[in-house]
Amino acid sequence: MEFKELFQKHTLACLAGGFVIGVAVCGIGSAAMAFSGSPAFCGSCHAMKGEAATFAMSSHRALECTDCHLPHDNAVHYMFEKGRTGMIDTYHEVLRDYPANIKISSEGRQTVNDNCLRCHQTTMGSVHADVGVSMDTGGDCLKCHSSIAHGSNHLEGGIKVE
Amino acid sequence: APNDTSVKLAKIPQDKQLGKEAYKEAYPLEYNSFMKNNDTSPSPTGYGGAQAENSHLTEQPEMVENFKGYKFALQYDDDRGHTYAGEDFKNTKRLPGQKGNCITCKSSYMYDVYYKQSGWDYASKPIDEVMAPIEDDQWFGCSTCHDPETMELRVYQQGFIDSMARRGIDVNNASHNDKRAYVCAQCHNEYYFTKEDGRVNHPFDNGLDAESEYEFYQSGQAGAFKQDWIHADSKAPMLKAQHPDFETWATSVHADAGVTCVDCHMPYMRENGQKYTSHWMTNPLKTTEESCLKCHDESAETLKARVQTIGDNTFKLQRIAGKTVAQAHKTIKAAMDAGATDEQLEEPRQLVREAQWYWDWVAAENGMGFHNPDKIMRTLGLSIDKAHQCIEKTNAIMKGSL
Amino acid sequence: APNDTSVKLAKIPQDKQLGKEAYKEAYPLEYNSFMKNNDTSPSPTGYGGAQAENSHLTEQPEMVENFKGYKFALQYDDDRGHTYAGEDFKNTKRLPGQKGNCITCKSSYMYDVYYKQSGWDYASKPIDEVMAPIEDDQWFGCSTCHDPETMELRVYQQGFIDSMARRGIDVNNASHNDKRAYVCAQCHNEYYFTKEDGRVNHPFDNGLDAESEYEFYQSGQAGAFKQDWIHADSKAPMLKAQHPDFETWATSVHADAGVTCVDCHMPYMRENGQKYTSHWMTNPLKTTEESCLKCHDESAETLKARVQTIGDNTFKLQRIAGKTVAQAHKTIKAAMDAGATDEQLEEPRQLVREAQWYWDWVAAENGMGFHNPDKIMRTLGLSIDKAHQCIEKTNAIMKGSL
Ligand code: HEC
Ligand code: HEC
Ligand code: HEC
Ligand code: HEC
Ligand code: HEC
Ligand code: HEC
Ligand code: HEC
Ligand code: HEC
Ligand code: HEC
Ligand code: HEC
Ligand code: HEC
Ligand code: HEC
Ligand code: HEC
Ligand code: HEC
Ligand SMILES: [Ca+2]
Ligand SMILES: [Ca+2]
Repeated sequence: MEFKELFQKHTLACLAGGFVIGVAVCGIGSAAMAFSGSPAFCGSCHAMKGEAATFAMSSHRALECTDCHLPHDNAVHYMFEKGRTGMIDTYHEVLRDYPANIKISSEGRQTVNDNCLRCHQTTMGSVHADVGVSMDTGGDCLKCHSSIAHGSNHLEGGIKVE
Repeated sequence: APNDTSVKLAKIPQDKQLGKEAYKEAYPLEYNSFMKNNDTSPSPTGYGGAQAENSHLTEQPEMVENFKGYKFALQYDDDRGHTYAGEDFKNTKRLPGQKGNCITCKSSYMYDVYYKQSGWDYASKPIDEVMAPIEDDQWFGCSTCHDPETMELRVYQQGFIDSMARRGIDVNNASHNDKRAYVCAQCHNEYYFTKEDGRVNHPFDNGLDAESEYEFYQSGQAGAFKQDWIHADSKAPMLKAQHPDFETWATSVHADAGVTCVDCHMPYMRENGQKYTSHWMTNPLKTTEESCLKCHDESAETLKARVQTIGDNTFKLQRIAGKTVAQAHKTIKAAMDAGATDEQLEEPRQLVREAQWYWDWVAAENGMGFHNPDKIMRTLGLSIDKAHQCIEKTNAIMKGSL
Repeated sequence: APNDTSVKLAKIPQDKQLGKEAYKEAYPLEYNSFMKNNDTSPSPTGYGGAQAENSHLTEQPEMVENFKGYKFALQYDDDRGHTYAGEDFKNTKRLPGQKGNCITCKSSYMYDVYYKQSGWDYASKPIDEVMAPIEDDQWFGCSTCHDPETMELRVYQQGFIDSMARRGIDVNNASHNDKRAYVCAQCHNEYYFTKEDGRVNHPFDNGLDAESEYEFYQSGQAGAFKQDWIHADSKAPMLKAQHPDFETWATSVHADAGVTCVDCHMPYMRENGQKYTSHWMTNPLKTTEESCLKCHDESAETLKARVQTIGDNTFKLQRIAGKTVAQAHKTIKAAMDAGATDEQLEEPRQLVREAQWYWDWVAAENGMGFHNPDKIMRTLGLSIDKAHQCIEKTNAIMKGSL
């Protein structure tokens, strides 16, 4: 577990480094940029396998993960969040200290919700949906559609004894 | 924008705001779906439904005994769609002799005309006088739930507003989601008319379950109001429970998850890629796909079967409770016939009052258990126990006195 | 990198397969979590729990009356972790005089040694003889659920296999998901010992609820078995219900959705990124994050509060039912003391038998209603009604004969 020790000793430095590398890698080219938001890339982590698998069976499977999980209000915000969340994900993946059950955070939920509305504004045009003002309206998409991307059956299949 | 097809707020002429007709052109999807409330198809579970003359009294004959001496023994039907609210009201055999307070939950006329003029005054005037000016189209129109100027939801039934305020809740500053429950809750709840000025009030102060509401009536919190009637057989002072749909839902799993009446009974529907709110407030199993399946992954069949099971379990106990209560009234009557005194029968009469309250709380509720299974079943268990206690107590008295 | 969703199969020496020790090194995550079954912390809801001497008889004294004349009045504790199965069994005051069939659900010794040798023969031998050779580590080891050669789940309790076969279900050809319930269900169910050869059998033929199982015993489907004991006070022929956890779960919302015992009681955990199945089969509210939140969006607090509410509602009716049953036994006894004949008391005794069966079905079940709220509450409602009917019938007889 040298990685773990390294991380624990130099957490800050590693994070800053990770951030820079993240942004740099992402900046290398639009191909890399696109790949690093794709189901194939995100799903390459153990922690993401379940979500990638369920997503692949959803009505939205043609989308990129980042279409929902990163803010799309402007490019700077997008890049910043991409670096920031990518850093956190990498940190926990390396430490392997993430919980058995990863649950989306309330900020994460808000981001996703904004993205629903980004694509489906027209659909919601005639009903009460003050998104952005508060999630406490018809605009709380996840109240009714939380299983749209990853199903709601989280049964994961067994652990194999080989 | 040219492609913007979103609904535009329409100006409804003031003199037409209480009706429905004037909204037809501006809001066709909502209007047309509201008119589906005229549908009278049976309930998918067999509980509830919307047929005329769907009589509780025929379905559960024990009710005739339990309401003996009260108007509910004359006619007591299952509720129908909102478009029938005026018609069914005017035709019910329970109407003669009632006061104006009865129209409180049948249209917004009481508010936009009477209440705005002179508060609760209408409440204690004779019903004939109060309902005379209301035109057919003015019973249960769009203004019943919407502010006609803004089309925002509105909660204006002052009895409900006051009763919620006593619980520390300002319904008009509630979240939008909560309003999607309160707009229904202002009518779909247990109420009584105060003896003092006939206004509508709700026994919510101690909590939203049958026991807390019973305590409200027992403790004098209802002021001079003590009973709805004296039972013809047992001479017990009885309470009538009315549709505690709000109270039942309020502590349910669905309420916990922020799921309101509107989410199930008025699901979003689609037309031309746009959503609108269905205004056919009916049994949601008639629209399972839209009402349930967005949140639930189970199949429509599985969900329906579950609602049916809960309903069957509830109805099984409801019948046992209702029949035992009926027997309790008859047992007290037999004791009276055999010479038991009012003093001796004091406790049995309290017991049958309480037992019937619990039974009626469920029988009058409209979800047949589904809105909150374990709460409803607990209430029925208490009813069965109290009704039998009444019978045993009465028999013990008789044994002594024979 | 280690594959975080697989484990390497280890060869366990044949003579060590029944114990746990030999598995320790090969499967440390599973072994260590299994050892957490030694934990004795209290239940988050106050129902259940795992403390030694957590006596049902002290918590609900009406049980002493209801089990009068039977071993359950001597000692009847709440269940503890699987690691205590041998110890608690050997120490229970209910043990003296029992037969070998008792060990059927306490380890796989009965199967791997006795059953493989000579079928159900062990069932009717004296318990002391049958349990003598079982070493401490051999009570409830890994082989209780796993085939030690392959570590696959196994269902081998022949009584359960046969009883399910009569329902048309071949448990060993079931889906993997179903096996995740059957592996528990083979023990956590209602059973009786046949009079014919003492084997374990289950009253599942007519259905998986209390009424159907009662009908099984009433109709002669249990062969020569008619009762577990004669009640000391009422002299009624009584049945003891045992932990119908499987039957309760089997028709629940969770079962409908394919959620098995294992999903809640043995959730997936992670250690250093390695995923494993928790082997601490305890109250899932001790692991709400992993047990519930993987499927539910509500907060842990909301979910716990809901389980608590269901438990409180259930316990309220369970106590009423239990106490009324106790009173029924005493009422019959009073009638006997006053000279009532066996013929007169035939019907009351049938009523108390049935009432107690319904009550016990719930009292012996381990989810305090949560596993299936409305089914459990219906059963309690029936119990309350039948127990009172018994009292009323008996009093009516006495009134006639006094
Ligand atoms: C169409 C929108 C959408 C797309 C595309 C999408 N997700 Fe999600 N994701 C969601 C929503 C909605 C939730 C919240 C689910 C809930 O509340 O149960 C979520 C939750 C998650 C979570 C947290 C798990 C949880 O249950 O809270 C992870 C991890 C995740 N997504 C990863 C991914 C990955 C990896 C991809 C691509 C393979 C992806 N998502 C694609 C909408 C999306
Ligand atoms: C390096 C491995 C790795 C990669 C690549 C990865 N993730 Fe994750 N992700 C994780 C881990 C580990 C966590 C859990 C973090 C924690 O413990 O909070 C996580 C958590 C999440 C969450 C829940 C976070 C929250 O708190 O709301 C979302 C959503 C998510 N990932 C989406 C994505 C998306 C989208 C991508 C691709 C752009 C992605 N992940 C790529 C490892 C990864
Ligand atoms: C980047 C654009 C985009 C985002 C972000 C997005 N969607 Fe969609 N959504 C689509 C497209 C395109 C379709 C049509 C897919 C099809 O029919 O194959 C669709 C279809 C749907 C449908 C109808 C199909 C079905 O499965 O019922 C629903 C409902 C829906 N989206 C809800 C959501 C919600 C809720 C979110 C946020 C969690 C979301 N969408 C995020 C583009 C998006
Ligand atoms: C109260 C429940 C509820 C909420 C909140 C909700 N929806 Fe829906 N949604 C529904 C229902 C019900 C339907 C199905 C309507 C139908 O099929 O007629 C639906 C359908 C859709 C569709 C499918 C349209 C199609 O063409 O198939 C999209 C897209 C959608 N919703 C997006 C959203 C978005 C975006 C939000 C949040 C801004 C949202 N929904 C909030 C209940 C809800
Ligand atoms: C606090 C609101 C409220 C008040 C006050 C009220 N009702 Fe109702 N009424 C309802 C609701 C809600 C329903 C539909 C639910 C139901 O029937 O359980 C209903 C249904 C009815 C029905 C149709 C079903 C049936 O019972 O046969 C009639 C008739 C009726 N009411 C008459 C009256 C009369 C007469 C009065 C005055 C004594 C009255 N209502 C006072 C709320 C109210
Ligand atoms: C019993 C209550 C009730 C009645 C009566 C009622 N509405 Fe509504 N209406 C609602 C609710 C609830 C909503 C959803 C509002 C929200 O979520 O903000 C709604 C929403 C609407 C909307 C907004 C667009 C949409 O579809 O969500 C319009 C327009 C509307 N109603 C028109 C009407 C018209 C026209 C009538 C009479 C024919 C009417 N309503 C009668 C309760 C009612
Ligand atoms: C002004 C009082 C009032 C309000 C507000 C109100 N209701 Fe009603 N509701 C009634 C009355 C009265 C009836 C019975 C009408 C009859 O039987 O003629 C009724 C009947 C019903 C029925 C039975 C329909 C059937 O098919 O059997 C349902 C369902 C219902 N209401 C749901 C709702 C919902 C949901 C809301 C809120 C969106 C709501 N109600 C708001 C008074 C009201
Ligand atoms: C989770 C969904 C859900 C919610 C939330 C809900 N209901 Fe219902 N309701 C149902 C179902 C399903 C039925 C039909 C039960 C049956 O058929 O056995 C029903 C039945 C009814 C009926 C009787 C309809 C008939 O056929 O006579 C009324 C009235 C009613 N509900 C009012 C309300 C009110 C008022 C609220 C909020 C305070 C509410 N409901 C909340 C699902 C819901
Ligand atoms: C807006 C979301 C939403 C809608 C709409 C909804 N439900 Fe639910 N339902 C839930 C949630 C959340 C729970 C609590 C359990 C959970 O977290 O999954 C639940 C629980 C249930 C349960 C188990 C609880 C019990 O009392 O047995 C049943 C059955 C159920 N719903 C049926 C229905 C039916 C039938 C409808 C339509 C008439 C419906 N639901 C509409 C979200 C919803
Ligand atoms: C959906 C989750 C869930 C499922 C599925 C489930 N249980 Fe439970 N079980 C619980 C909860 C929660 C409790 C604790 C209830 C309480 O504390 O009031 C519990 C309690 C128990 C207890 C008592 C624990 C104690 O503290 O004494 C036993 C034994 C039990 N369950 C066995 C089973 C069996 C066997 C099955 C399958 C046939 C099963 N459970 C299925 C959630 C579940
Ligand atoms: C071989 C029979 C047998 C099998 C198989 C079995 N159990 Fe048990 N279970 C028992 C016995 C016996 C006890 C009580 C032990 C004691 O009290 O000493 C018990 C106790 C429990 C408890 C109470 C623990 C506590 O903390 O109070 C739970 C929960 C439980 N079992 C769940 C399960 C689950 C889940 C499964 C399947 C994965 C299962 N059991 C399989 C026999 C069995
Ligand atoms: C069909 C399986 C089965 C059989 C046969 C069985 N048990 Fe159990 N036993 C269990 C299960 C499951 C539990 C844990 C659940 C509970 O206690 O409700 C348990 C728990 C116990 C406990 C601990 C809790 C308590 O009741 O005090 C004792 C002691 C016990 N059994 C003794 C016995 C004796 C003695 C016999 C024979 C008369 C016997 N068992 C037969 C399955 C069985
Ligand atoms: C009461 C039943 C029971 C007992 C006793 C039990 N297990 Fe398990 N075990 C299970 C179940 C259920 C699974 C999940 C299997 C599946 O879904 O395929 C499992 C899975 C496993 C796995 C597969 C990897 C994993 O974590 O899912 C291993 C290895 C394992 N158990 C080892 C052991 C060991 C070692 C012991 C004894 C210390 C033991 N088990 C005792 C029920 C049990
Ligand atoms: C593998 C998925 C899964 C797991 C694990 C799970 N549930 Fe559920 N739960 C469901 C589903 C599915 C429903 C049915 C309603 C729905 O469709 O959302 C439900 C319904 C419920 C309900 C409403 C039904 C009722 O009886 O009142 C409660 C409360 C609940 N679950 C609590 C829990 C608790 C507490 C746990 C953990 C001990 C748990 N659940 C574990 C999937 C799950
Ligand atoms: Ca109706
Ligand atoms: Ca226990």
